[in-house]
Amino acid sequence: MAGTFGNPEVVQEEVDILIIGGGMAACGAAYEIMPWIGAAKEAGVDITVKLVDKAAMDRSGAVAQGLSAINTYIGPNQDPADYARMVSNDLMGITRDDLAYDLGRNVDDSVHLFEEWGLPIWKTVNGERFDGATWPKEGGKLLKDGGDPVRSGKWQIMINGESYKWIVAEAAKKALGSDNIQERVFIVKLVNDANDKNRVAGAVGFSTREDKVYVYKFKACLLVAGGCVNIFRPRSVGEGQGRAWYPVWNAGSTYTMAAEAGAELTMMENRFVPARFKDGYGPVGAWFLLFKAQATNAYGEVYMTKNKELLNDYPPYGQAAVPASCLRNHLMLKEMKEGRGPIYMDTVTALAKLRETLSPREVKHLEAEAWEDFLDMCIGQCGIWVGENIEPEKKNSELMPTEPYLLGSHSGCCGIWASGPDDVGAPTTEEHPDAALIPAHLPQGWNWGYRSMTTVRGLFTAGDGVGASGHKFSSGSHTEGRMCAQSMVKFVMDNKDWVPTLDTSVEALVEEIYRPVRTFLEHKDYTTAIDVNPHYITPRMLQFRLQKIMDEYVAGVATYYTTNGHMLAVAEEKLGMLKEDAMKMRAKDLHELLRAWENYHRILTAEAHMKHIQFRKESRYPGFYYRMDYNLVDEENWHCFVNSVYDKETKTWTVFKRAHKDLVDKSKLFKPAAH
Amino acid sequence: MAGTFGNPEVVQEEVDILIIGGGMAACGAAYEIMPWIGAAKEAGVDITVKLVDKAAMDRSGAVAQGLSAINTYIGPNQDPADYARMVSNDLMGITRDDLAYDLGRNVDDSVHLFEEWGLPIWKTVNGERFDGATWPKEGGKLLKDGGDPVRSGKWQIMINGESYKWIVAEAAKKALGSDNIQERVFIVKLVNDANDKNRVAGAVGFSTREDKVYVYKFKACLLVAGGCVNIFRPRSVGEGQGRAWYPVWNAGSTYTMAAEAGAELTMMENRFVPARFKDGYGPVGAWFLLFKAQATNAYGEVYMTKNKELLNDYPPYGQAAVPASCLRNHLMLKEMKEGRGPIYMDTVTALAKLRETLSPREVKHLEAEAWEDFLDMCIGQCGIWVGENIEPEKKNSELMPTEPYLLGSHSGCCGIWASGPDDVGAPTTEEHPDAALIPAHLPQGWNWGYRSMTTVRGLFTAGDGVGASGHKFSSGSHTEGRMCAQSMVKFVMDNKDWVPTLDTSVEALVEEIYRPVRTFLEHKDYTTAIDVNPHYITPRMLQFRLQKIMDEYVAGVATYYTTNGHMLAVAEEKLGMLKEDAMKMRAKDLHELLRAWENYHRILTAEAHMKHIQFRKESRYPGFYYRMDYNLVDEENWHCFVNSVYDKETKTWTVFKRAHKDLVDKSKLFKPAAH
Amino acid sequence: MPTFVRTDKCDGCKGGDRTACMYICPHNLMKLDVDGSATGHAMKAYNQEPDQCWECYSCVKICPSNAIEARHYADVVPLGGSVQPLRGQDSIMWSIKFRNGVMKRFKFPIRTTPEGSIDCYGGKPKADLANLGKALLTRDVMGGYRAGNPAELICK
Amino acid sequence: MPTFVRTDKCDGCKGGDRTACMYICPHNLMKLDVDGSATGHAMKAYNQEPDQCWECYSCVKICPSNAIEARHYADVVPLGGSVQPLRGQDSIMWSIKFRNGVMKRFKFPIRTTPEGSIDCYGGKPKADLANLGKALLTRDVMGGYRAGNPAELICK
Ligand SMILES: Cc1cc2c(cc1C)N(S(=O)(=O)O)[C@@H]1C(=O)NC(=O)N=C1N2C[C@H](O)[C@H](O)[C@H](O)COP(=O)(O)OP(=O)(O)OC[C@H]1O[C@@H](n2cnc3c(N)ncnc32)[C@H](O)[C@@H]1O
Ligand SMILES: Cc1cc2c(cc1C)N(S(=O)(=O)O)[C@@H]1C(=O)NC(=O)N=C1N2C[C@H](O)[C@H](O)[C@H](O)COP(=O)(O)OP(=O)(O)OC[C@H]1O[C@@H](n2cnc3c(N)ncnc32)[C@H](O)[C@@H]1O
Ligand SMILES: Nc1ncnc2c1ncn2[C@@H]1O[C@H](COP(=O)(O)O)[C@@H](O)[C@H]1O
Ligand SMILES: Nc1ncnc2c1ncn2[C@@H]1O[C@H](COP(=O)(O)O)[C@@H](O)[C@H]1O
Ligand SMILES: Nc1ncnc2c1ncn2[C@@H]1O[C@H](COP(=O)(O)O)[C@@H](O)[C@H]1O
Ligand code: SF4
Ligand code: SF4
Ligand code: SF4
Ligand code: SF4
Ligand code: NA
Repeated sequence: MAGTFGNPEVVQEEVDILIIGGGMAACGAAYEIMPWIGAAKEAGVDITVKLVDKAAMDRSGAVAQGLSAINTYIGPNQDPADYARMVSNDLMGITRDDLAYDLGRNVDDSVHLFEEWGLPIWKTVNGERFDGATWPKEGGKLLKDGGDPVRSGKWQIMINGESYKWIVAEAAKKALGSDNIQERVFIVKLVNDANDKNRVAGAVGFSTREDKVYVYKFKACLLVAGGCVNIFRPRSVGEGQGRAWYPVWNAGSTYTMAAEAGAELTMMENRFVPARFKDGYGPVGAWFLLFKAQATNAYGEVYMTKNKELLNDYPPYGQAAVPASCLRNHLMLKEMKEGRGPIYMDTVTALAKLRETLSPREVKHLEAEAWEDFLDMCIGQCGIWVGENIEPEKKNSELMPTEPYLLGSHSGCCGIWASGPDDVGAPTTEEHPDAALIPAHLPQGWNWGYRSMTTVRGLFTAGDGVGASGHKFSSGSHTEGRMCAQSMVKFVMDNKDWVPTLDTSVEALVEEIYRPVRTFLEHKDYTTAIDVNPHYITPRMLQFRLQKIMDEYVAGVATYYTTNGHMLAVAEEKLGMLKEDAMKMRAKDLHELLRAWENYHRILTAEAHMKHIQFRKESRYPGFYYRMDYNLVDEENWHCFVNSVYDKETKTWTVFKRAHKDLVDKSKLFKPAAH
Repeated sequence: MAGTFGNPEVVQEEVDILIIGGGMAACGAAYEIMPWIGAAKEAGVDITVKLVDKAAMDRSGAVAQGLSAINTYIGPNQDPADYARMVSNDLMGITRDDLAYDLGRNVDDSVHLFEEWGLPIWKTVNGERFDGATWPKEGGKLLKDGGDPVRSGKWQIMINGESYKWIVAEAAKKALGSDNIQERVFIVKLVNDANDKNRVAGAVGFSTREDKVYVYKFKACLLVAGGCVNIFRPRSVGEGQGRAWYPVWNAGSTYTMAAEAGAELTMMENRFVPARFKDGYGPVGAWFLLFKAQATNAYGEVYMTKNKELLNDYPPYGQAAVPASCLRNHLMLKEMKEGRGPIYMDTVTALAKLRETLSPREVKHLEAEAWEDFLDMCIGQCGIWVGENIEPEKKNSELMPTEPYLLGSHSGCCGIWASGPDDVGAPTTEEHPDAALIPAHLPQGWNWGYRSMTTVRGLFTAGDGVGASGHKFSSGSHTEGRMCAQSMVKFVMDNKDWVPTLDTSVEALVEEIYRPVRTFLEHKDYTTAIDVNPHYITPRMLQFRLQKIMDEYVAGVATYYTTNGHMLAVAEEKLGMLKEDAMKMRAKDLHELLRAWENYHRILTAEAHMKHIQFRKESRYPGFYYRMDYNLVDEENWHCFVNSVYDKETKTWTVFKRAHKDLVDKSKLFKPAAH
Repeated sequence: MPTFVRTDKCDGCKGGDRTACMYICPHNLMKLDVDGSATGHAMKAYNQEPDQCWECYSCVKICPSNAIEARHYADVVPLGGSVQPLRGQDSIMWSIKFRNGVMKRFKFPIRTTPEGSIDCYGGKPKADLANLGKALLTRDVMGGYRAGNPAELICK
Repeated sequence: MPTFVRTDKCDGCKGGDRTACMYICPHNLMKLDVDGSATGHAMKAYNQEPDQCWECYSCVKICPSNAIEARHYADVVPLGGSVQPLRGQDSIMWSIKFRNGVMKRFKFPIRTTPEGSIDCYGGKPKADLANLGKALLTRDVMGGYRAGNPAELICK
């Protein structure tokens, strides 16, 4: 029976493997793990597993709304090395080829499963395109049987993806069984092992529906709680602030919990600032790649052409056939800053042109396709269209770079430093001038035994959790989760007699998690209005404060993404006080307790972002952010990873360099630099 | 007895003169009018007067919190012409010398009254400064007797102004008598005369405390409801959004009601973007002028020195001894845009230097003076200081240009086109190439019979209401109110047999004013949560929408104050829809009815601002806003007033030029332009 | 574009102990007002934090009474439009109304197999511990492995 | 920095029909919760719209029970400081506490005459209609008129 609001019931559970999150990566892990657990059982090792999701798996995570494309599908005609090159190129050269390559050779398998499970994937049959329910009647084939997907870009294939997550979750839930799934529990923190501080032994969270605290002990844990949204002030600040591009509910839990457990983070300076349809955050990929639309300034000038000389400032990256996402923003921002906005997606011209070249049947579908792109994954954008009377064939829509997002699976690469495959030539030692500054307890090289394990023993990650890769998207995240499933089973079998011991008492953990509740109950009657009280701060105001600091000092939209060392120093001081004040958050109910801890996770993730930007004395991602005191891409000094570890006792960061190395040849990407 | 929420009582009242507002100008009018009404009575003309304020006069308007300086005091050693020149210079040459000059010769009289009434004014006695309660013991004198005020700048004198408004209101209330004062009534609109559409006959409003609608009929009306705050997104968007620089409760009522009544507006493109202490909006005047502090970029460079070459871009204005406020911002913004922020007020150096030069007694007071500057008028800034552990002698504070404000009495000059004095050489005809585009019913020249009357018969204004002047501040606004008092008595005597007839039925007026209430009552049960309902919009969301439009398209902080014709066209379309949607505002109680109508006033004022910026094809106020498509001060084509009238039937604006003319010689302001 | 619940349509999921909308919302926004103390509408649901609504429509699509709609976020979008789905077993129908009254309707497939029909491991190989960590379970049967040209790997 | 009302200090202005804080707030924010339905604290006042508070302290200064304080706006300012006045007849006392515990106190004059003592027209001339519109009533007795050098006027 559940406790009371002031006095929660404490549920303690011991499993071998805990999966935190129920998104694409978690579903991949859940699907893949059961047969291996079965095999282990046959070999005499009983392995228990539990999946904990803050929401309901059917619609949790980034894919809740659906998607209109699978962005990572290699197909039989491209090489994993091509994929690794693309990832590297889009992320300005600093990615882990081992991770990308490994993903590239495995990802299609998940896509084939999705299709088997019922995900409708568009096909081209006899040169004409058909939606995912129609091609069977036209003689199309499954992907695994050589069917021809509708490519929007080199890597992306179109789907009817409204129920994407529902389908993927069905497989995961069926595989795991409902007894092994706990929804509506928010995990607040990992607990290190009492006997090995570089190892995880447990995790603690609370139910958002009942007065219960959950304390899990385990041997291995998959931390796949998504990326981080809403640490920067969004452009809409009233009711519309819930409309973020990436899922508003992913709050940096992955990065914060990993950091507090001692895991090494990587590339936390990276961010993604997607150019999106203004206000609704509608995706642009299909418009650019499938509908071949162009983006222009207010005067109809195509900024990618007009400003292409700017690319020469960033050799060799500017010379890539497809300039990196940040550089595309860079060229757009020039127009905005110099007062030639608004920026428009020229939907009118694009659709008119397509009408000329498509078959009559295809033309019939064209309008629906344009709408479906949004209805499948960003319904809010249709809300803008209907409210502003925008029919895309008649009126162009504005584009806008958004506030920054932190993620590792989409077009960004912040995250956790994870062990990679050992068969692709990755370095196994650290050799560079600053190698001595890497804390000694951390591994050397890029693989240390268990694929996808972090630098903390027993802690694994995937999807948005894995840093220094990116461009995995939904399919790749699923695949990474599957790879983790196997590693974790292996790890558990290798450690079958090991017993986890929490380094903190259960009482102390419960006390900590329910602190916002106790603060509220203790002080609420001090003032007549519960939202204004000198003894506490509401999670909502705390979030606004975080967003304001990040926006104004850490290169948010307020400054056109610019910052400098002085601004970062101010941010550091303000974030420090905010972290202190976070201890005074109140929770007037379980829902607010959820918001409180989400925001705590946001703060620490934001701090990591700030510390990394402070450390990297260059502007690696022009268009995503600019350090105006080092406004260049400095290949000589900064062609390297920036990694960090957090000390939860002293609450401080140690930031350091790791050497970068190419495992596939990148020169193929670049044309020679213009004069 | 009051009605019910759905069915308000209607109170109808006829007076000769209605004063709308209870701020500095209204208090000046209230004080000045009674003796003249007394004289009229002796001459056989009974004149009744009523003052209506949305708040309580003791603390209503911009001076509610107090002030630490009176910014307009001429004194015996300066000439009204010097004052008119300063006003012109700070507003980039386009002001009405007749209005400024007239104010300059009269304003000190109000200041002398304030001192008589009990306002403590600092004095210098034997070279040492004393606060307003101490100098009598030191042998100081009243200003009127030749006392020597403490000048912070050429025009500003220091006061202990916590109770400034309380004192000025006491005099006004005593003069008028409480029967002639109605507090907590918000006036929504003026009503034109049925027989003369260019004349006002009434006004209508509602009580914010009882279910009552007030319908006033009158012969003359003084519309002095202050400036306009919160049409642009403020930099803080949570709880802190109430912290605006100018009073958050002045909502453009003056401009909107005048425009809807048909009055000609002037210079609505002008705005004030004060540089202020960041986040708290603390005033900078005393710091710059009294404490002689300097503002620097993050690297300690004084931007006024470093960037002074930029002033050469704006001849002759850039060559003034004291560059205009907007140009000071312009030099600051360069540093911010190029990534050398934060900007700091170097309080540490300033206070240290002062310690060296002041007498020991003065040093003792120095710290208190610094704090009093804020405590008297901007307590919120002290809130920042205590929260961030800032002691100004130990730590510098950030400065920041704010979101734009619309006002006519402070360092801005938007407002209503008002009749000036006829003895200072003002033009009486219109002679310029575009004179034919001025709507024919409007007067020629700058004076048309009654001082301070607008172009609508019977409608007078003062303070923030009067456009094309500025730098009147508290004292000048009071003085302008006093001038109006006399003009209105004159007007009423000249029209003593005229009977006002409203052009709209009382029923229709009541229906309109209570529309948000009826909308709420009709639809509130359609959904389970009263704030989200497809049948209405909350005033709060409407305000956010307005602020977003203005911020993003009409040169708010989001774009570093830049716009262009394309962005303005988008704004025009969006504001048009917003105006339509304003008809669907809901009011769930009288408090929200207040917010509803305030926001309606904001929208129309914002629209006027946008239309004027659209019309003026230059960037007259670099640092306040930039039209990037006409990024210059174009003396040849735009050294003129931009005026407009609104047609409440068609809901459209007619914008046109009026010629500018110097009545005092401005060349004295400028040094010769550097090459 | 937060969601709203129509009082005339919501039946509180017939008093079940968890409602469909509460079950599904990824951001924990939908709440049943059991006693009416929060909204005045007992045993009906409401969005408890509209300004955190992602407009993902999960609740809209799942409500058995079609009681949930969205009013596009009022601080951004002009009033009067609506975008309303009806999600079936294999397809979804969208009714789209513009502010100016223009209407559009679209229907899209959402799934090619019956809901609940996924057979996770049917026809798949049994896991063999000898392969643990070497290959994804289904790569052979699903044909998803792309071996890659070894020559592309610099250090191998 | 919205204001808050301390439950232990507010006495609802002793049940008078208008409270001091409601009377004074220029933005209509302070409200008496007569029956406790809004706050749970009957016959005590509260700030009904904290995010519209200008922090003008009008209510703080007027409250006869010193029941109103301000908590600097939490979305901007770190917690822990306070700025609290005590306004008397002729002066105001400020107690200032920093987040780090530093304390300061200041006292400033606010008025040189007793409250309510203003004699508007005592010693002032009677208005003479012949001068109507020509000069402010008190300019001679208060000495505030600055005639100006006629040579400065270009057209005169
Ligand atoms: C939001 C979004 C995402 C995408 C796109 C558009 C939009 C609008 N686009 S397009 O832009 O290109 O249009 C893509 C597209 O079309 N195609 C594609 O393949 N991928 C796209 N993505 C990216 C993928 O969705 C993304 O890469 C993967 O989903 C990442 O997977 P993963 O790393 O597993 O994260 P998740 O969000 O799916 O799941 C997170 C889970 O964690 C839970 N959770 C979070 N915190 C928790 C806590 N503290 N305790 C317990 N549970 C806790 C969540 O509930 C969830 O289950
Ligand atoms: C807010 C503010 C203002 C100033 C300053 C700092 C700050 C932080 N500074 S520093 O920056 O330089 O520091 C100044 C300073 O130190 N010295 C100075 O002399 N003046 C300063 N001002 C300027 C003066 O205050 C200003 O010029 C005058 O007050 C203008 O007088 P007036 O035009 O009367 O406006 P008002 O705000 O006082 O009064 C408006 C009245 O209208 C009422 N009202 C509004 N709408 C109404 C409606 N619809 N119906 C009924 N009543 C309705 C209001 O309640 C009020 O009574
Ligand atoms: N202009 C573009 N050029 C090349 N790739 C793009 C472009 N826009 C989007 N993409 C890619 O298309 C996919 C979906 O894009 P988006 O909708 O922007 O998330 C991602 O893989 C993007 O990197
Ligand atoms: N590939 C790299 N990986 C990591 N750090 C690097 C790399 N290249 C240069 N650095 C760092 O850049 C700085 C200058 O290095 P160098 O120019 O090689 O002397 C040193 O701090 C190096 O550690
Ligand atoms: N740097 C400055 N130089 C000249 N005048 C100033 C300066 N700063 C403020 N002022 C004037 O001082 C008065 C009060 O300033 P503020 O506090 O900015 O409103 C106004 O008259 C301003 O125009
Ligand atoms: S799912 Fe629909 S019917 Fe059920 S409680 Fe929610 S709104 Fe009501
Ligand atoms: S639309 Fe999505 S985020 Fe909004 S209430 Fe419904 S399920 Fe929750
Ligand atoms: S003025 Fe003070 S005592 Fe009176 S109601 Fe307000 S808070 Fe309470
Ligand atoms: S501080 Fe001023 S604005 Fe805020 S509640 Fe008090 S009187 Fe009203
Ligand atoms: Na896309």
